Amino acid sequence: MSADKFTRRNFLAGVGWLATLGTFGGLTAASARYLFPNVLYEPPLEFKIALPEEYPEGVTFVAAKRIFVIREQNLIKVVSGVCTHIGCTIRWSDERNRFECPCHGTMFSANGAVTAGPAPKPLPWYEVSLAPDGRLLVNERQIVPFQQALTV
Amino acid sequence: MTKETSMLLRLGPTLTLFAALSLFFLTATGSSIAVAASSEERAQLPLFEVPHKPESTLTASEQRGANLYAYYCAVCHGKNGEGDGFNSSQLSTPPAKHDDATFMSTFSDVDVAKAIKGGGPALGRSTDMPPWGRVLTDREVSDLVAFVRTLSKQ
Amino acid sequence: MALHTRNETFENGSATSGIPVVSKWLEDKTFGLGLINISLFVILNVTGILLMFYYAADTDRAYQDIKDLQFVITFGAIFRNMHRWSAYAMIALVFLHMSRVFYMAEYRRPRQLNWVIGWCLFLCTLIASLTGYLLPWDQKAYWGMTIMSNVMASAPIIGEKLKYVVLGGNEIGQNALSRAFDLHVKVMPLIMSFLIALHVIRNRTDDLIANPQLHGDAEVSVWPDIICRELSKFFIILIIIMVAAILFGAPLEEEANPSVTPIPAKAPWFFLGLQELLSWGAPFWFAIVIPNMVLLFAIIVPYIERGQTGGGVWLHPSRRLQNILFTAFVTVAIGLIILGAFFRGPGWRFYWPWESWPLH
Amino acid sequence: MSFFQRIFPILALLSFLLLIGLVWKDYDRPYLEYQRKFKALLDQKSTGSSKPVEFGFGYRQRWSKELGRVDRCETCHLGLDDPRFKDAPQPFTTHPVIAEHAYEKFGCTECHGGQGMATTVEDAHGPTENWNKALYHDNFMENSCSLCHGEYLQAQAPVLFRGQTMFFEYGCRGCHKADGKARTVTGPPLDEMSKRVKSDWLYRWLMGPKDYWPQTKMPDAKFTSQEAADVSAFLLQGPGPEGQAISGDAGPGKTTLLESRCTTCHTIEGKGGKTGPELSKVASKAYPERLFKVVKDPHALWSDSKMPIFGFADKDINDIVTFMSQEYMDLDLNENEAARQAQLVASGSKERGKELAVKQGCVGCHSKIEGVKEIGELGPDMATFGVVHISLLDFGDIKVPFKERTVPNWIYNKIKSPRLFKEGLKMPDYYFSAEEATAITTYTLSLKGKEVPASYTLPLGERPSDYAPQGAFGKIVDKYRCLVCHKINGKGGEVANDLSQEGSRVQEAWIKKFMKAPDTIRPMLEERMPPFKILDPENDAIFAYCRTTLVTDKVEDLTGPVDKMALGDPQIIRDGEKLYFEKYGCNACHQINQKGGLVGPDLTETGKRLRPEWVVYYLHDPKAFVKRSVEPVYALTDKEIQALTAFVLSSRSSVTH
Repeated sequence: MSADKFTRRNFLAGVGWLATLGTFGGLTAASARYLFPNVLYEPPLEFKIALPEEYPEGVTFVAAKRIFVIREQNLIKVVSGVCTHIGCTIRWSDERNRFECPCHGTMFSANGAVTAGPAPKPLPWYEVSLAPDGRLLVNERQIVPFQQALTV
Repeated sequence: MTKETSMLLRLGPTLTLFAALSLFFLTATGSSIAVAASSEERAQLPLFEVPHKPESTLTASEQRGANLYAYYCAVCHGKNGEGDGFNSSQLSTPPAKHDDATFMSTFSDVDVAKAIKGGGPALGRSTDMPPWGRVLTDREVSDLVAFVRTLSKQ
Repeated sequence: MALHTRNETFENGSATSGIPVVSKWLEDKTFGLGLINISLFVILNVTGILLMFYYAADTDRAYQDIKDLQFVITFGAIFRNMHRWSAYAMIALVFLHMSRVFYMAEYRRPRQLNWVIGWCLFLCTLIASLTGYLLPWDQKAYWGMTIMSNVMASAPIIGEKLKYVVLGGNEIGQNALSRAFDLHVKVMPLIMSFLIALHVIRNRTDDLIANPQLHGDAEVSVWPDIICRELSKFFIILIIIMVAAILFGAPLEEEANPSVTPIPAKAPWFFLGLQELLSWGAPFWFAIVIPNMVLLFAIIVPYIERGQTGGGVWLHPSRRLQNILFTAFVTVAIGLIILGAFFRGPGWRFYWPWESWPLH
Repeated sequence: MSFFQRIFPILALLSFLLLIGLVWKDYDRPYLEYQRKFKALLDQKSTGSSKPVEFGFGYRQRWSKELGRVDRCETCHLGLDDPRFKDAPQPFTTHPVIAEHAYEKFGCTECHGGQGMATTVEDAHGPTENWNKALYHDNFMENSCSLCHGEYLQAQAPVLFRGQTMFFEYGCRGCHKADGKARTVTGPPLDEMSKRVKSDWLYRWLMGPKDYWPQTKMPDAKFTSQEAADVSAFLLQGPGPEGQAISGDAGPGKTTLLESRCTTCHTIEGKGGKTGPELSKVASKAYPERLFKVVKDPHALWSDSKMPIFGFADKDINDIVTFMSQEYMDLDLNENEAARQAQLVASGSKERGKELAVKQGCVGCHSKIEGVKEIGELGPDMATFGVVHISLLDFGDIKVPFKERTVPNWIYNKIKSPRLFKEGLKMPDYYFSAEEATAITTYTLSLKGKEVPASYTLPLGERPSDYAPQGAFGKIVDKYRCLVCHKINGKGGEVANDLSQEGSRVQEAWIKKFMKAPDTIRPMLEERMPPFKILDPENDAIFAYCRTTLVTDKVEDLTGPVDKMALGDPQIIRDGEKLYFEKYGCNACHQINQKGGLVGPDLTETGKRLRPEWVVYYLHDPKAFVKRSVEPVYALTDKEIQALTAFVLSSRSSVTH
């Protein structure tokens, strides 16, 4: 029974259906890959901000990029200004020495750890380096521990 | 055989009609043919020129040095550093000859820069060479040194 | 167990089968053109939807999106080429499909309505192609649209209003692009899908009305036969479109520039016939009256035709007059397009194809 | 087994193979080749360094929302700001340092042109079917500077600035509108030509202006001989020269002429300035009566002529004109040739001449051609010619490869040889050199009429001042044309020194004596101030104006402290002399009693010439007043300045070296 089953015709038909599957599968895969854009029309995640000298001692908020630049003598650290809860922009209060989120009352310590409120994760610290032309280069793709700082 | 021939027979009228119509098209509109003027090739035509960047052997900084040399130094040291500038005849000590390789090889780049910045006295030479330190920036001085070196290479 | 021949389907009793058919091989071939058009329609829709992910109908962004498809989006260029070439193929093949139906006189009772639906589908294809042509917002699109809208405007009473509605204003601008986009991606596919469905259903039911006992005995197993047949035809057209997409890039001219008119401004190829007609006389008569007359005549042919013989057979001798008339119509149509495409230069003057156009 | 069932598997396989072809066609992009080469270079260059080398394949894009520009040039130009790739081969070399034009803000194509969206070399660089704005050639790069920095970029964009000045000096603006700029009429008026020039000269001039005077700005209209005769006939309608015959004696004429230093503006036997026409052959050009009028009152004949009114007595003018008509003949002009030309002009047709004058557009530069009313601009409007569409430019019968069919190339060739493209073009030929043509092309390309967002505009050029002295001083400046050579408050020529602060600089007695008999102060300059016959009231008016307006507080405030400096004390003068000669070697550039260098001004008469406050102010920082001064800066102490000032002011008598 199985012998005649495996005749040349069935084999060809089988190959045919396999190839059909290959073609349509391939086209679907191509369409899926097509949906992932290769270039983004968004502000880049790695960007240059001003010269180190322009940032005074303490905490400076860079509104355009929603980040905080924190400076202690010659150490510079950059932390995200976006609350990890829902994404509101947090504010720094000097008196209480902490970050406060206006939306749901989350509090972050100076090291970005969550001290109160619904935020699930601490604030991410970004890697800072010096660009060839002397300006600070912030890389939002690279999350670093809060102790790591750039000496200027 | 007859079927094919009869078939052709019957197809004949359709085909002839097709040919007639297309001919009609060509003649009807052919009348408005615009004979494009045939322009004979003009031999003595000056060729279409593509602007090219003038080949200068100097690098960018040497070129900047050359401009500064022409403005500040050539009046005494001469256009190509032969020491025959317009003012050279008036000086008590003749100006240094920058195109003299042996003479120039006795000075390192640092010496030349010092001479430009501090003037003659900086190298213990005559005050006829004024100090340009407060007139030229460091980059301009290094450009000048680079250019002066090229003078003794030709 | 051979399938029934098409003759039995169409003989409807008045067989004058004495006269031999054109040729044995051609006898009742239909080349599956209907099915191929549907597969083209499927390809068009799939690639169209994919293109819509990246295309925004905004006059400042449209051209750049097309360039993005061409340069930076993976498979972007391929899908765009497939979309463009299947659109061209569909226009040509719908035209061939209609000629085949006419030459085999399959428009007779009870299929007259199907013939009318067929013509509406052809018009929808043209409208879809024209609106699709405008979307890349390049020079060809802009000036093609200018010609079309001015032709519409030449209609006496409703002309200006029609142009005003089609462009959404007096100028070809953002409104024109948005309307063309909506027509192209929402209205036309909807109408065409509905009409195609109607067309196919009518096609099947008309066969049964004509010969009630037709399908009685032939149990044709759907699975291997019909699916294989349709899939093969689908593959044929898919292969052609893929080859075209790989070898030839879809044309794209400079960005639309209202201040620079390309010399000469030519409409897309399938409207060149109309543009050629347009150049022969007053736009109203030559670009509106004549084409619409031909259209109406073609639609009502089934209703006014007296002779009922020779159905289901290519160029049946009993229909010599209809064949000659239709051949004339086809020749004129194709001749106008070729004339407009290759023989017309600046100022729409006549130039031989090998002649160089004097630009100034 | 129907036909379709048999071919179905073949079709399916074929479509699968095509699918693979599809994927390969889409994957195999030219930029990957460049990125692989770059990665190899990167690995090789960073073998030593500790940092792991991470290089991601894929597109690089700079997107500027404000400019609405997307530039993907860095997909292949990868080593732009990495110093290690300084001398790597293109496309990986680093970008030359250009002030602070950061790529994120500007992208590349805003200045370089080309197609930013493209990721293949042909599409990005060269002109293609659907993108004809090709990459700007290195020579024309500076045209993009004007987008953000506006005009008059003398220091920042020299080529562009030179093109801009030439565009107006050579009369392009006479025929071509340009971006709302005032029209310039650069040539002299052509009224009463028959009273002015000889017909054979006019014929030779029209046949080739540069043969007569190589530095002329008049272009060559390439007339045939008959056309030149016709135009001359048209221009020379009207009566011959009138006014009393000129008779003076050449001897004194020669001396006054040489004393008047005409070579400051005119060239005589190849030597002298280029401001005025060449004089060695003027006798065979103009009638003596006309020369008399020109020397006596040039402004009556041509209101904005650059020639000053010397104020000679009629007798002197007679002598000069007699000398000129005897000496300055065109020696290599053979008589019968001249006669033939005069005959040709006499027989020329005036109507044809007028037609030609109108067609050729003489009215673009010359006014008052009688019978030809002002037709205004004849050439195409240049306001947005920098971004003209390529299809509007006619390359004529010339076979130009597609790669070179770009707007800059067309403009460059049109300027360099205007009638290159085909027969019957009108634009006259200026015989520009390659540099001149490049400069004007760069300026024409900068006329884009394009607006840049406010945050990008940073005007850098210093607009020319519109200083126009009024009243008595204004009339004197206009009479003697001081602003042709001197610059006052930013307005005027660069030939002589800047008079903006003359009031604080010179003493009254000296300036009044100098104006009457100017002698040499700066030996290095060829140009010398011509000795105008200045009237006393004019002299007083000049000094009064200088003393009240052309002053600077930086000097006036020094009068107090300077009075306290005992400038007459001989001991201080001797210290000054020691500093002058031994310490600072000022004698290398300055002369006292004919001894010393010729670079700087002669210091013998400084005591009578300069005000002490000025010397003190100048010694503090020579660049404060003259930015491009060649004098070195010594940062002298106050004591040294006091000593040097004391010595310089008394130098004539107190020098011992």
